[in-house]
Amino acid sequence: MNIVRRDFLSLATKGAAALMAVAAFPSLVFARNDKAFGAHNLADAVANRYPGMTAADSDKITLKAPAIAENGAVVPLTVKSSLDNVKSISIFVENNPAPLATSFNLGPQNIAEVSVRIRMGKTSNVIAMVETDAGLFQTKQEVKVTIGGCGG
Amino acid sequence: MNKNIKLGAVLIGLLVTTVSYQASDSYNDMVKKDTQQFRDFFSKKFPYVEMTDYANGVYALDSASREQWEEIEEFPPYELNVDNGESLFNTPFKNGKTYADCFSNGGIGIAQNYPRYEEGAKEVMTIELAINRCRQSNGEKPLKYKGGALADISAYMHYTSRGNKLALTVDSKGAYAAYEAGKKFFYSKRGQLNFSCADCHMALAGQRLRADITSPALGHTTGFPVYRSKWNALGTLHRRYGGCNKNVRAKPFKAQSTEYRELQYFQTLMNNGYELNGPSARK
Amino acid sequence: MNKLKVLLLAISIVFVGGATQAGDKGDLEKKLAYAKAQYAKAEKRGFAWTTTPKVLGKAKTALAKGDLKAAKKFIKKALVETEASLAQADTSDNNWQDFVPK
Amino acid sequence: MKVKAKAKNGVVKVKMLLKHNMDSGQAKDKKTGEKIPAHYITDVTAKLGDADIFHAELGPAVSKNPYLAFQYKGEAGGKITVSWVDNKGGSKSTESVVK
Repeated sequence: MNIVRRDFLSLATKGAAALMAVAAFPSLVFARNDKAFGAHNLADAVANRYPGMTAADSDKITLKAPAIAENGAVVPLTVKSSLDNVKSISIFVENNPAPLATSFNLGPQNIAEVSVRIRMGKTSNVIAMVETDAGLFQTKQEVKVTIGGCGG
Repeated sequence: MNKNIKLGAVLIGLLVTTVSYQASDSYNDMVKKDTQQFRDFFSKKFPYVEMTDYANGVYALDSASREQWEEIEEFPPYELNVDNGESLFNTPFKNGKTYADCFSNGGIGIAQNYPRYEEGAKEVMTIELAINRCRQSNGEKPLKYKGGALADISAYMHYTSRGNKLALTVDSKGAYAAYEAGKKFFYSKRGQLNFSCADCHMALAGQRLRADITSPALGHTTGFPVYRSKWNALGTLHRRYGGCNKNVRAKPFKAQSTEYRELQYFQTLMNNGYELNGPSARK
Repeated sequence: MNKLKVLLLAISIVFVGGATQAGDKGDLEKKLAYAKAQYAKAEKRGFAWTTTPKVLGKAKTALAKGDLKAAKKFIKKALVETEASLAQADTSDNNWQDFVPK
Repeated sequence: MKVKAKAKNGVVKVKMLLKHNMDSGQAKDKKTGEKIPAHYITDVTAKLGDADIFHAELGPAVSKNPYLAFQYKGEAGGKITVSWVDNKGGSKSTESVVK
């Protein structure tokens, strides 16, 4: 698995090197943070994903998430931010077995707006964290997951 | 003499035609009357819901989940199924023929003509059954009816028929009997919970049964096949019927059984005039 | 004397108990077969419940184990269910039109 | 995999649907009762020509057939390459023209 990833990343890095020469964008492709994805509680997941950083609440982040998920298997989420120089956006689901759901690495060419559909085992806070060159910011929302319906 | 016989034959012929025309008109009139009552029920129950919106299933009534649904429909998971269905549809059988050879207009944009009553075989023909009949007549094995390749092919055929209006007719005694059987099924209580289709999807439509709001029966069939989050897959209407029956703890019928085909015939006739909008996403 | 009494009592209990058991078991087997037939009828009419085969299975297991009390309970439950599902079939045949909103 | 990229007012919106089961390692096989081993996409990257324009790291909590969307400053006409790799060495790549 690691070998494969290394191959993939080296390919990606070659691409990135070519790009640097052409467009001078920084590479976005870092090695996936396996430790953060493997963490089993929110604190560990955040500490591994953003070591040494503390997230401050920000109203410049919008997390669009349903109040009640239609189905925990497919919960659509959108995170937007009007903060400057966004480097990454991560989505944590507090009560999932592994809270870090996904992490997006962004560069100056990106608009800080990403969407993803995730799984949620049960009702939980969903936390969107936005990393900028000024620090780490967050907003959260509870998403209720109900089980045991006829499906409409 | 000869002339008289001929005249007589023509007269009888005319008479027979008139009688059978009257009959088929009255079947369609009876169905039309039912359809009107069916719609009146919903327009009285939910006066704020636009008639056309019933094609969107439960989302016509459940505004909270509608937003999530619209978000998923933005790039719905069934698009992968439609693509796969298209390539399956265009892959020739071993004998060199294709699905296109079995259907009118090469199978494109024709889903609104199903289900229909086949006078010869005296049965309701659904598009899924027609797909398998096509395979079998070309020496291929039939596909499973609840999902998989068959649902993908059906999804593609429905996708090419999006926006086409249902305009089914009930033209014979046999067709009307099939319609009546479907109607009877729809209104009959079943299972340990003693619910009929009508109980959940008319009387209790829009209300919460355990965790979920139930969908209105009007518009039920237009969006199928559906990609359900619960299934994590695309499935056919008859898979859904089976699930509904199980929910009320009634032993389900087989997909493409006579019972479910007749139920589909009745339900689809109630949606006459609606545009097909399948495949679609459901919870 | 006391010992004999106890012994006789014990024998009579075993004997009588055994006899009733044998009779009950045969009777219950018949009732179970009847319940199964009723279920088959409901199934044929398209009104079988998913719950009934489970109850019938439990009755069969209890009967095989010799737990007559439990078997009796499950057979009774299965019969109640099959009667109800057959009643649904009758209602459907005779009165379904009543459920159509006018 | 399907990728749709549309330019509007100097912003390109990219939406993608990746075909993958995303087995989380939590679910059990309904027939055998055994746990289905984790098998999921770990990385998704997008390039515009040779330039990196997006990288997502995914965990097994992302839904089956992952849907992702992102945006970048740009115009119509370029070619986007989206690639993914999973934890078992599977990978896929597709190209799409920005419309």
